[in-house]
Amino acid sequence: MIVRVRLFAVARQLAGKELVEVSLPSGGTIAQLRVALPEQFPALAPLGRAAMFSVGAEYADDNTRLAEGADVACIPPVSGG
Amino acid sequence: MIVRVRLFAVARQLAGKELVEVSLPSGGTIAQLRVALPEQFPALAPLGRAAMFSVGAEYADDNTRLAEGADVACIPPVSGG
Amino acid sequence: MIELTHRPIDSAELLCKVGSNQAGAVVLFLGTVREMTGERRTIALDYECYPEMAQRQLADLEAQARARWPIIECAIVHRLGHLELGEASVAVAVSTAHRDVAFEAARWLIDTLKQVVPIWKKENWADGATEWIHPGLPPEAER
Amino acid sequence: MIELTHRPIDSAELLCKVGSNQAGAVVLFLGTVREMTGERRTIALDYECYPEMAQRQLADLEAQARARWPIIECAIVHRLGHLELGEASVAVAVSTAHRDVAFEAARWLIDTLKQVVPIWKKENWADGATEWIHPGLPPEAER
Repeated sequence: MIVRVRLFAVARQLAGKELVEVSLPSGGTIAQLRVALPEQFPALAPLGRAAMFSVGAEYADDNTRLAEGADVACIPPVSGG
Repeated sequence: MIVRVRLFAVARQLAGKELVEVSLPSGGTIAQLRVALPEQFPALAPLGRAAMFSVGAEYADDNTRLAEGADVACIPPVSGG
Repeated sequence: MIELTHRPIDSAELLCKVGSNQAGAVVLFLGTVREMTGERRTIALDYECYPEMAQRQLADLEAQARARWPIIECAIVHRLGHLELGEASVAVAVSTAHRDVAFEAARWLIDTLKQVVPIWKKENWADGATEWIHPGLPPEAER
Repeated sequence: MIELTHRPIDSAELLCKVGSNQAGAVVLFLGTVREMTGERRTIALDYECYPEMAQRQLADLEAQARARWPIIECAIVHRLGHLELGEASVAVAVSTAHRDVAFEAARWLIDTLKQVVPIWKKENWADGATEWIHPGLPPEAER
């Protein structure tokens, strides 16, 4: 399946776009997305394991299963305040 | 000697005046003033030992010696803020 | 900067005064006139002070805080006279490079001000009674 | 009350919003754009956020704080876009009956906001470089 992942801040800058489409096995998890993202978009490798992910605008842990069309975002370490 | 003592808040209210003149032995201390004040102005007895005293607009301890004409005030427990 | 004033405290002006390009954090504390004390209703407060001594004590508080923490700007203002519900009786504003220090210094300043500065408040209770407040003295009724 | 805004933060308005006759204490925290970070000079910051999620996270922070402390009013505002030196990027204002809670809740809100809300700042360094700030990631130069 294809999962569209929104990118912010340095992630967007590294990828050069706001949204990337990542191929994942059907029913794949955030943990699998974590591995697939830098494989399919090597520019994002510098994020390492520091980025979090959200699904439906809420933080999602590594076990969260993804569906095609899910609202997924990559959340690099935040620096608001 | 005579020491003039400024009164504030409930002390002024109890005494019914802003300033009282207290007789003290020459070279008397704040400790002696503490005893003399309610003796000579029984209306001030409710202050008990809770009041502090100042000399020259600074807190003064019980050992501080007073001179005639000293700028003395009775400082009941404060409640600013 | 310290001030004893009979006029309403202008918080926006204080925030301007402590603002700085070197500051990453500003903490402002306001003490405001609260209606209820336990079950008892206040309609207004009156504050008085021993002016010369309160001025010195406030200046000393600012100096002590500056000696203890890397404060950029500091403002302490206490209102005097008659205050209605909701009005600010005291304001402490501190600017610092980092927020830990701003919180710590502002907290210390208001705590210490309440312990040492010769300022007193008189409650104007809703039942018509008035009462000078002196922590540690028994309530007027029992004196 | 929470807000994400591209306009300058109006602290006086926030203080009005959290004011209450039931409050004895108000604590306002402002985060402001600091010129120096160690030896490095900033000329401006740019903030961006993930809007839907930042909004939710801020609302959740307010709800958590209200569940944990007896807060009367609470306002959290984060600025977005381009900020000059000295401008406020974030404001947290809390009113409570007593000051302990106001200090504690305001401190917790800003600490937690900085950890969890998806907002990011980009430094515009005086040497012309720009850099997204991501605590825990190596500086851009070393990536």
